[in-house]
Amino acid sequence: MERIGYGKHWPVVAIPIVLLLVFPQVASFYSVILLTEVLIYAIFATSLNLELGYTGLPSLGHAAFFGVGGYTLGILIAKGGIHNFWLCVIAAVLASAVVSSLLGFFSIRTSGAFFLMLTFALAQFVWGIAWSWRSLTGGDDGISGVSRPTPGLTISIMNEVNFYYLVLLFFAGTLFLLYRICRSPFGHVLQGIRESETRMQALGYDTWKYKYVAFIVAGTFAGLAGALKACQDGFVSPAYPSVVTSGMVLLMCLVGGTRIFLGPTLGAAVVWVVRSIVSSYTEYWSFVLGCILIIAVMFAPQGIAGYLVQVRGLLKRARAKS
Amino acid sequence: MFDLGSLLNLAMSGITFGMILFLLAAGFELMFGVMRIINMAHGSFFMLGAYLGISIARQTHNFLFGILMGAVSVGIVGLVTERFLFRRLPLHLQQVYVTFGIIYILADISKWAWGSNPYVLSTPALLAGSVTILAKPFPIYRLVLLGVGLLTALGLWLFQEKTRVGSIVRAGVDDREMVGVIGINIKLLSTLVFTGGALLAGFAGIMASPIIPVLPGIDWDVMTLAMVVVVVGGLGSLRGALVGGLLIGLADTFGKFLLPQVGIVLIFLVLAVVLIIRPSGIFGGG
Amino acid sequence: MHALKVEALSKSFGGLQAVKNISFYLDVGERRGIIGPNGAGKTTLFNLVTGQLRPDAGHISMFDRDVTAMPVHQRIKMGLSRTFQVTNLLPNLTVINNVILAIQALGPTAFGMFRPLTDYKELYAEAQRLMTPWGLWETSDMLVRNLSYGQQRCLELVLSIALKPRLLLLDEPTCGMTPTEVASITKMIHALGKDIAIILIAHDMDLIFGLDLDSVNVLHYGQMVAEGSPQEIKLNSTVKEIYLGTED
Amino acid sequence: MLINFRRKIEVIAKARKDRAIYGFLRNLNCKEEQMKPTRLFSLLIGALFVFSSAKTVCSQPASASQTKSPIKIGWIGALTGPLAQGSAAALRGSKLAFKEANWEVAGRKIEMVVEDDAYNPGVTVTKVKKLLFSDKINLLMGPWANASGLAIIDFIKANKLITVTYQCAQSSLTEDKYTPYFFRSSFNDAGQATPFEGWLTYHLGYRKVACISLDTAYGHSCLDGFKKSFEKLGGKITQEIYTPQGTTMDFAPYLAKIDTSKIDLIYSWLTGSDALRFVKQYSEYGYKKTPLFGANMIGETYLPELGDTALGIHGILYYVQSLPNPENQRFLKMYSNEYGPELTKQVAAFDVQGYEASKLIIAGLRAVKGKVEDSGALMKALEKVQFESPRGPLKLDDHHNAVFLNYLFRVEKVGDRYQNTVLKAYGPLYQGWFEAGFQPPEVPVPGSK
Repeated sequence: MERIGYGKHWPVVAIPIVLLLVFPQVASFYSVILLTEVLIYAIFATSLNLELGYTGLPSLGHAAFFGVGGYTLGILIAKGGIHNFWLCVIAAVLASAVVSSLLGFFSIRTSGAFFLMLTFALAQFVWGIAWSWRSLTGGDDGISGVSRPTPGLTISIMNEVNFYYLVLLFFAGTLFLLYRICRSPFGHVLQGIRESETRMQALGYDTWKYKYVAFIVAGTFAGLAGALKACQDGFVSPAYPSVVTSGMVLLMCLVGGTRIFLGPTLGAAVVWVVRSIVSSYTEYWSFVLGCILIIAVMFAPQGIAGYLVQVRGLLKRARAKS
Repeated sequence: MFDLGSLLNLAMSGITFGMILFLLAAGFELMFGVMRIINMAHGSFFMLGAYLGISIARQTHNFLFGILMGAVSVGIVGLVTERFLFRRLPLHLQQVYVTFGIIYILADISKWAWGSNPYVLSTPALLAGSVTILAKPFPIYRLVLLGVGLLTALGLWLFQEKTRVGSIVRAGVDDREMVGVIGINIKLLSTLVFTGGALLAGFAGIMASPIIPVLPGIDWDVMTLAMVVVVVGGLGSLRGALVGGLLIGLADTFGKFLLPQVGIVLIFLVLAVVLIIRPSGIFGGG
Repeated sequence: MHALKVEALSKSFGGLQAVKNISFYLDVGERRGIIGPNGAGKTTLFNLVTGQLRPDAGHISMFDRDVTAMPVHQRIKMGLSRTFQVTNLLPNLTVINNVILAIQALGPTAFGMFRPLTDYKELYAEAQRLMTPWGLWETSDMLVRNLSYGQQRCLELVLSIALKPRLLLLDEPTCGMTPTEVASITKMIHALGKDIAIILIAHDMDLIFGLDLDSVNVLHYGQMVAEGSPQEIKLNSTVKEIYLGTED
Repeated sequence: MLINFRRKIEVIAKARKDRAIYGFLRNLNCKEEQMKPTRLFSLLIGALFVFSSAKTVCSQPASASQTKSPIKIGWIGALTGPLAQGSAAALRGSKLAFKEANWEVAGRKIEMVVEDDAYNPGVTVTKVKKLLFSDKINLLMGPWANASGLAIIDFIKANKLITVTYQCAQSSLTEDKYTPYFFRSSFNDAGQATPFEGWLTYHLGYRKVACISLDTAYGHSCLDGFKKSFEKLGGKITQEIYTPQGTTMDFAPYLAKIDTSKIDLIYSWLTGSDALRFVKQYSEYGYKKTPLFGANMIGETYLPELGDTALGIHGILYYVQSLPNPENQRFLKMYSNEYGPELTKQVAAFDVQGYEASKLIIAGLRAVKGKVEDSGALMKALEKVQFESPRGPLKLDDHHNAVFLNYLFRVEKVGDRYQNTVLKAYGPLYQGWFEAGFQPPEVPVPGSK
């Protein structure tokens, strides 16, 4: 387990990065837009997985921070008239960090199913605010006219391809940071807490503190994802912090595999592509997603990534035999 | 505006709404108490109960039969779910995730079967009108709902206190290991309890349908309400379900009446307050 | 100075009085056994001392400092350490990581978020030093869940030692082990530094007399029924009858 | 593909048997007997087929002589989510019009790509991008929701995508956010329809009104529009009550707020399930003495569910099913042939809005001989289009918003069936008519003797 997704698997990193870099040059315009979304959701899902997979805290309220990030950016650009990209993104990230430290304070006290319900309820609270505080958030009309400011260097990100590369940058950065965190002593403490909290306490760890920090880190990156999504849509609405979004990102983690670092990324790709494609053919797309989830939980507790790893193991073994 | 009549009227509306919430939460609490599983699909069962009950009532032109069958058929759905999905899953959290998938599936199945128009269960004539209490008319059906809710509460209490299975359930709520020790078929118990819980959810749905038309999306709303009630009341305690239900019902009613601008945030405010004072809910242990 | 001082400690669950008004103290470096039949409240006593449970009444002090209200992790920092009767490890982590988490627990590096754990060479050296004598170093890359039961019990003990404790609580370290495994555990306990105060819960007398302890307490239904040297306890009539009472 | 799946699964299943060798395989906290996945996988695949073959990418077979490339029209709406019912109705209407034209204009085949935005403006943006860049559509129909309209209006402008919406009544879209590429065959809420409701309410003699509306942007702008005219004329709005959309299980507290002794009318803009709950509880709690007005609240879709409780309620809207004009009768007949009598019973404004949006497009395309590529000419043509819609004569004003008649109606029981009966007709209404000081004249109901 420990080894899976760790170790020196540089091709696992290098090959995808090369592919991602050349993709816009070869692929169709729309698929670039789609992939941009996938990358954003990958950031979102991976951040959730710091709680879900590494600390063992199943959160059904992660969209709250996605929403806070999105709304902060949206309000700053559309209402505040601030057109400095980096300023807005940083503000969004900070805002979501603050909110997550607030909500975390209440939810971290619990664990397991209790934690799931508590995060859910608190996220609903955030959603309710987004819906009812019309003067600030525009209610269910949301905030439109969130034009993408330039990140400097006179590069316009109104162009979808440029924007894709910008998101790719954030994606790589986020995954790198989170990967380091997961492999760091701190990351191992989180895994220890997932395995047995009482044992970690008996070893002298103040587990509450570690869980709390993990929660905040996760929320912060979720905020980044939200800000990027708002940038892409040019628009923010209460759908951002809604439970449906929380469910979607949870789904991504579970389908991709929570115990493997790249699992959520994979899950984000699969779920979002399936959702986009299926929903073009039938309005019954959520049925398909439901089936995928149940099958994943029942037959691939380690998710798709888990299966891939096993298959790799089998291939190794086959080679060893011959 | 603040005369006794309208206040009483409001209070009774709140209580009747609370009764619906109680019926909903009771099943949820049962399931959690014994199986330690959060049934995310509880709202879906509620919705399904309403849809099935209404269809059956319209086919058979029999109100009571519709209500009965609505509840029972959802119970059967619960039975099937427990038997063929949960049995195979060792971890509680996995079971929770599965119920999560069930939401998506049931939502689309019922949309496919009943479309997206709202449905209302039309009550028989003698329940349709309203009676006057302190010069304020009050719908008869809500009085019926009140009675049914109280009866259910009483029934559940008797079941828990007086019957053997009930004592097991209570034991399960207190300490499931012990249940295993004293040699009770925990598998069978789980199946029974989950079926019962689903049945209650379906019952809540069909009982509510004359007041609350059923249509796609109601499953999420109801699930939210159920969760709030349960978190406020305290997980795994039927008392919690009753008190939480009534509290939220009244808070919702009077909140809307006194400060309508707060709107949807209100019940979450109540929730937040309760959690800050008592993180484990009113009757939540530990 | 006392390593541990327990005064009039009481704890009850619902109706059941698990620990009834227990008082005793433990000198620095003293080794004491606590025996008693199942349900005598031994483990509850440990949970109270380590802080997993809060007592209903009474006081606990370690090294002349009152810790009654102190959370678990702070007590550990004061030099307390324990093993669990029911094996409590980190099953999906490798053996080495289990040990390293124990070693770094009290160190400053635990909150490090950027450098990979593998960069902290000193931790690995320390881990090797701790694991090699008990043949755990060979298994260091295995997942704990794949270890044999005996190995897991052994690791349990290693983790508690890794904290460099001054007061060590061992909760039935040998329960359910084969004689050879028991022997190795006994060896480990013997090898512990003499300055470490130890309380050892045992179900069977033999272990107690196996490792020449300084004193033995006998618990029965949450009450301290006898206290004395192993020899005295052996001859104590009440103890005899308790055990005869419970053996069959 | 299925075969591949199976093989892979078998390999893994076999591998699980000898876990001893590969430690990490143990971590699958999943029991042996669970490994019958082939069945479930095929089930999933099956489901995928069933549902994807279900419907909605519809390019109908057109007449033989097809040489020119087809005209691609993207249709987007909230086919899932709280307002799915309305969107579905509009889609039926839209398709009906194209079917009537045999999916063909000036020898060019018409193809329609349907997308669902799940009532989520963010998704609307993505889907519209998909339609334009991936499906290469020439025209866009929709979106449904006001928020969705606001979300894509800049995109439409930037990409010169001619869009005809069948709903999306957000007033600013054809006012301060006006762009020549955006056409609206439905209506403009706060700038056109609801001020008329206020105006008429006043002229029917009501002075003190309690208003109840949805706590959504749509609900607020409806009430604002009403207030604009009603209060200007001298009426008094005693209470403004906003209720959350869809999530209001219980309206009793809101009703309790209404002090019937101080008002002579309740006006409501609730729709869908909220309308149902409200109207039922309004009659159960004995408020029927006070007259109740509403717009979409008592659309034909809900009448069967409302039953007697809705009798006598008045409404002000631009369409009711019982309109006697021949075009409406023809439409209903066509509708019933296409979708059957059950759905026809439920035909309400939404179906017509979808229908006439398509009619508008077809008329425009005919005018330019199907040269959809020449957007300038097409836009000019669309501006000039005038035709007889089921809801009466219809044309667009200089800001591309529909000009139409409005009707006062009442819920009545005819035989065993509930219907909205037209009492009076007014108009035609331009957007901003009230600010212009225009007095909508009463006109004969179209098709009435």
